[in-house]
Amino acid sequence: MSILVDENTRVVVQGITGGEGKFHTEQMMEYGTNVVAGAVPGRGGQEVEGVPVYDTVDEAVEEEDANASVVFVPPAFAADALFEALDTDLDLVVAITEGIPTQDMAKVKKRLSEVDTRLIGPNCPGIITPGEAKLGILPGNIFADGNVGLVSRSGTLTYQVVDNLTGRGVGQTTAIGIGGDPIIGTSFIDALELFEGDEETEAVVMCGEIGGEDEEEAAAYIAEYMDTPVAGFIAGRTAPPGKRMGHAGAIVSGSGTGTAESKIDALNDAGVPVGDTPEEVADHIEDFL
Amino acid sequence: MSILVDENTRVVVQGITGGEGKFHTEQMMEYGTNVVAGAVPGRGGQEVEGVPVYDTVDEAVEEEDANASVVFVPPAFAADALFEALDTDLDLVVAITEGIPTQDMAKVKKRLSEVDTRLIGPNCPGIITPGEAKLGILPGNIFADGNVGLVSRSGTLTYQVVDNLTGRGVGQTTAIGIGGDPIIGTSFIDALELFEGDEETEAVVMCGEIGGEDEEEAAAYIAEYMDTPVAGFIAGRTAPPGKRMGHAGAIVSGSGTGTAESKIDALNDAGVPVGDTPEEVADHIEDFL
Amino acid sequence: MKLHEYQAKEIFADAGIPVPESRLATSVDEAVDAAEEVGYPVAIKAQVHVGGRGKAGGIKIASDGDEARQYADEILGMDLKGYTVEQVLVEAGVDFTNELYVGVTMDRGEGKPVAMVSTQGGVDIEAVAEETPEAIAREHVDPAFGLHPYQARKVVFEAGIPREVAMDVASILTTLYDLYEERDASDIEINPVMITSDDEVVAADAVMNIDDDALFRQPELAELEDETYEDDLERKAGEYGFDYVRLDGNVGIIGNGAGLVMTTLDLVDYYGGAPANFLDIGGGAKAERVTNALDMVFSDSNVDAVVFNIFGGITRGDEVAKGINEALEAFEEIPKPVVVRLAGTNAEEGREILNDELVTVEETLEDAVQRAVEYADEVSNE
Amino acid sequence: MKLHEYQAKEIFADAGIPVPESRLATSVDEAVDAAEEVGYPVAIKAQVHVGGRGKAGGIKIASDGDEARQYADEILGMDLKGYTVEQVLVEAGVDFTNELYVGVTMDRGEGKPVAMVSTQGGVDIEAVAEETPEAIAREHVDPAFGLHPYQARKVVFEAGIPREVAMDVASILTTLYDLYEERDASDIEINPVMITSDDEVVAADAVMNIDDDALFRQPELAELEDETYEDDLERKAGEYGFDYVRLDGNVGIIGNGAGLVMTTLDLVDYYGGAPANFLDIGGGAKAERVTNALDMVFSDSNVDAVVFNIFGGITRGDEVAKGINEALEAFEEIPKPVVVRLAGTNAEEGREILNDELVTVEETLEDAVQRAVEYADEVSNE
Repeated sequence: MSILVDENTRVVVQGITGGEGKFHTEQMMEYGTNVVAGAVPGRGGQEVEGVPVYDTVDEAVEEEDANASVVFVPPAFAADALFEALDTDLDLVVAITEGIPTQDMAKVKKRLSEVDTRLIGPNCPGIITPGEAKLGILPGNIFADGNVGLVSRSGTLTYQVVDNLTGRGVGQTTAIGIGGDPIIGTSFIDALELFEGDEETEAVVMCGEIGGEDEEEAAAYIAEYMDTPVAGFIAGRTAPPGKRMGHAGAIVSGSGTGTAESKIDALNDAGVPVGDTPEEVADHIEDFL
Repeated sequence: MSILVDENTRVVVQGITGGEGKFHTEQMMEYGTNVVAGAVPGRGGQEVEGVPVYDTVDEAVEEEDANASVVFVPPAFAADALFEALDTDLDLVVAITEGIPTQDMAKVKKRLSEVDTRLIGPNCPGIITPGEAKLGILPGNIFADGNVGLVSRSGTLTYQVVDNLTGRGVGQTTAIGIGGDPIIGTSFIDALELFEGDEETEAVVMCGEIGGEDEEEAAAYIAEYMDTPVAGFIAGRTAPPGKRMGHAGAIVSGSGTGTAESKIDALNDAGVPVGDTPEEVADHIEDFL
Repeated sequence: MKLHEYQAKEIFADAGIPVPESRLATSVDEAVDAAEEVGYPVAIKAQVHVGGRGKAGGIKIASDGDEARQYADEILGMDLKGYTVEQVLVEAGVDFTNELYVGVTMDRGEGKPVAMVSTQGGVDIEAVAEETPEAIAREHVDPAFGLHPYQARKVVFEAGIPREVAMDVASILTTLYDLYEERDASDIEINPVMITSDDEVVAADAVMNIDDDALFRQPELAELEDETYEDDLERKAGEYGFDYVRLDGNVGIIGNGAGLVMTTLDLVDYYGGAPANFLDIGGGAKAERVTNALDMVFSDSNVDAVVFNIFGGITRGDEVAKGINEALEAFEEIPKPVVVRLAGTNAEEGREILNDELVTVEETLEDAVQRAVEYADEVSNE
Repeated sequence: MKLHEYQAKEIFADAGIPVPESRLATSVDEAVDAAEEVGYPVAIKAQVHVGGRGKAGGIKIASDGDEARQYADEILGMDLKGYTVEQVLVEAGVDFTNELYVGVTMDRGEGKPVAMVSTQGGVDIEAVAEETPEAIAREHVDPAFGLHPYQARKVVFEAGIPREVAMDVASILTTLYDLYEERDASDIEINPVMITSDDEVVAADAVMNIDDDALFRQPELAELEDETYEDDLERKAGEYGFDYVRLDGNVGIIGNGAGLVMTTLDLVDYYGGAPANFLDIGGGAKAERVTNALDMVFSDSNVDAVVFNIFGGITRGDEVAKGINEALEAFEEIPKPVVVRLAGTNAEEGREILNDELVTVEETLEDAVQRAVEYADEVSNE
């Protein structure tokens, strides 16, 4: 088992004719992902990597029975692409695009509350169920099939932690990068809930970072609802208050919450061991298994 | 019994300090309606007819436990007043105001779909449960307590039909004027459903008019879901196509639906007798009782 | 409120929608000058608020100065369904290969605006909607968000608009929706959007109607209102602020509330009479409004008798009665018999005030209408 | 992107929010002239992108020409938290009885904008939020609809704003929200709104920060950007387009992806070192970007050793390796020891390309960081 994506996921790539869209379509297909269509307005009738392109997501869903989308559309048009995807009956939309204006995302979030589709991202590396499907830009070769779920706000940090796991023979059920933006579709809690409900997932890694209160809220959720053991990692312990560290979300307000300390404390209080290094996180996970 | 309003309804009047608001507050209270508050921005702390005025509907609900609102706010500010009312936990909002821009009402309708509050109107005479409460501008003295429900798109036509009923000793459970605008909060079907669920209502009068397809849809609803007998009346049989007859809704497109004929046929097909005159409607109702 | 084609096109052009070059002309000489300026062939188009101008002879194509003069002369001053043509739009002819339809209106059933696109442009779109509804692609709009660009593309592709111009048409639709919202339009459409041989798109006609209830916040548009009426009676109704529709019969009808007035019309018909008009004096009418209403109905030479039907809610019977008395006392002789029926608020007081020598008072609606129909028959048979 | 007070005030004033009369001045003479024009007393306010200007001496009230000259002289050219003051706003003093706070920002937890009003204006609002959160009334906004007027009134009354000015403050808040939305602000606030003795309201300060990700559609605002940096290094980072933060330590850090770079910082600290900076070269970085990054870190004289940590997803290890070689081969002598750790896409190819004589290659993150910390210790002890 796995969560959200598997070998039956039928993917439409929005923005498939762009440089990134094309490259990662190739990568996803090479990994075995079932990419069934592309959607680019005005490009209907073309083909990319042997995949038929449609003018609208609607057509791609109609014609190719797609049930998930990956969005590589540039930031200026990305919110519109997300609204388009949310207007179909796709189960899942994964938004890779970085740099979508925050107010656009607030509107998308409002729309999201009206539909049943799940959104992952934006500004995220995507989601992978090793050996079955990857939707996004994660490097497939570092993942291995196994029993650990992973959810992370950061892309390359995810790879690092996965590398530490796979390196010692610990595989993953599904790994999700939820994205580093202030407003995202899927929260830590959403992902944890899905992992908790997945029989095959025996432990979960949660990689957080400074800024916001999502990790604190996730800790409260874990304490109350989760039986599956969770190990955590928090990036940004040494970040000075008030400075933005790359991710729009990663800014410490200096007001007590949002700091690495408050997040680590919250997780520890919830019984979640937090590694000082990615290697230590892998140690904790091995202890659980 | 009755629907939507009764002696326990606690009313806040939005726009209570205006000419109409003040006059009808007096009238409503005289009829026995429990008007507990007014809401007019900037007028908090004043009193009208002994009723305390608040700056916001929220305060009126908090302080006076109001559960229904009647809106007499002028058209330019009415949509905002409706949004305000819908943002509280009122059960019912009755919008009397005539002339609200249609696009404003489309937005209100969207908001309405997100909340549990019921809206009646706008551009309607209101709702009355004879002997218990009236919310709006209906002349209380023509109504009598009884077992007939009434729902109508038109104000004065409602009075006419009620007069014919009361004149022969047939009283009403509740009478609702749903309003003549293109976009309204409560449809015929909504009202019919409520009357169908009301044990005391033994027959229902439905007064429609040309334009739109609400009467046709109501006929389909009656045929499928209603046990309570319904008698109908349709105004505008002699209206020429393409002309607007006062009500924004009352325009015949000439396209087959929306004409008096199509509505009368639909009702007859649903087993609803349609009176040629208001007097005949009363005859039909008497037959049912 | 309706805008003229030339007014709507100015607004469209300002918003970036391509329109043909054109000039407005109010005389034949002006029209010919305008034609020379924009270059032949030109379309000479009557600017009046009636549908089907083309079929009715209100649009002609002139290929040279002589034709321009001839057609401008024919159209200016002509009677088009009751309206006199006082201005024409002289517009550069477009060499088109295809005609599309693009529009936005309110779907009252859904309570949402709807964007519509069709390849069946240049013809009566209502007929298309009736006969081949599938030829019009529709997309409902969430009014809180407005028309998303993807929706414009979706409806354009669904309608089967040729790929070469699809994105341009989607962009026109997006602009139309923005105008629809910003300007409080009730309907806005381009029929046809012409596609030229080099795949340019041009708005060859323009319809833009504004929600009357929103004119208070559209002052620039309110100023554009061209108050042309079919006749003096409708002009008077406009001045008095009545909802008034002229009909063919001889029983004048005055009432309060659209539903009740329509019912009164229906009853006149039911009892064998023919209504002369629809006249709603509205809620809460005072004496002056009553006087004005009677003035209007008496001004209609077709009227042989009048029925005055008031069911008072906000409107007070005594006020109405006073108005009726005042209006009628001003005449040496009552022009036509008047039947009055008062019910509801202060009806009794009203009936007491009414002067039986001036009017016939009836208690019920049915009696009042029957009496008025009888009077009308008598008068018309005199 | 931050706007200066004077820029934000111009935008506020254009939108109809009352602001005091003011002039911008870049020299003492200009400042004195400006003071004479607006009339005494005047506030002389440093226009720099730092918070707490007042406490830091960047705002003074001058009651005559001598004081104006003295204060302008003091403030112009002063160093305010690392920034040099190059311009001052000379503004008419407001005789106020009360100071309020009004602002709009994004509540990221809710994913919705939030409008905020407080009677505790004129002080550090973050401190108010921390110590007496109930002193700030908040109203969340549905971004599809925008801030409804009733919401503005509601939050103003909830905050306990005096009745005399409540409707004016609500109107300011409505305007602020409109600007927030139209101009893609991330934060917009007035602290304080001053209430004068005759119950007028005036925006005495103005904060407006723009969402960097939305600058592409706010070209007029993008032009207002004042690219002042604390130092040359931050300026360089701006030019190269890096996310860069300077810190106090001596281990230079370069990596790809914010989370991984932060983790590298944390590990440097964990292994007893001190990070000199945060530098994210971003995803898919090519050789030139790598060269630029090394240039930056070497330009920081505090740096004693560098750790280069790349986990390739989009970024390819061979590209990074080529960039590192190119950058280092340009030096006769490598300025500081560089430790490289490559993982992920094409990491092996990258490691093969790297020149062992120029850099130390480590396989794991932990080893790389420890090695860099050792090097830094060695260099700093030399």
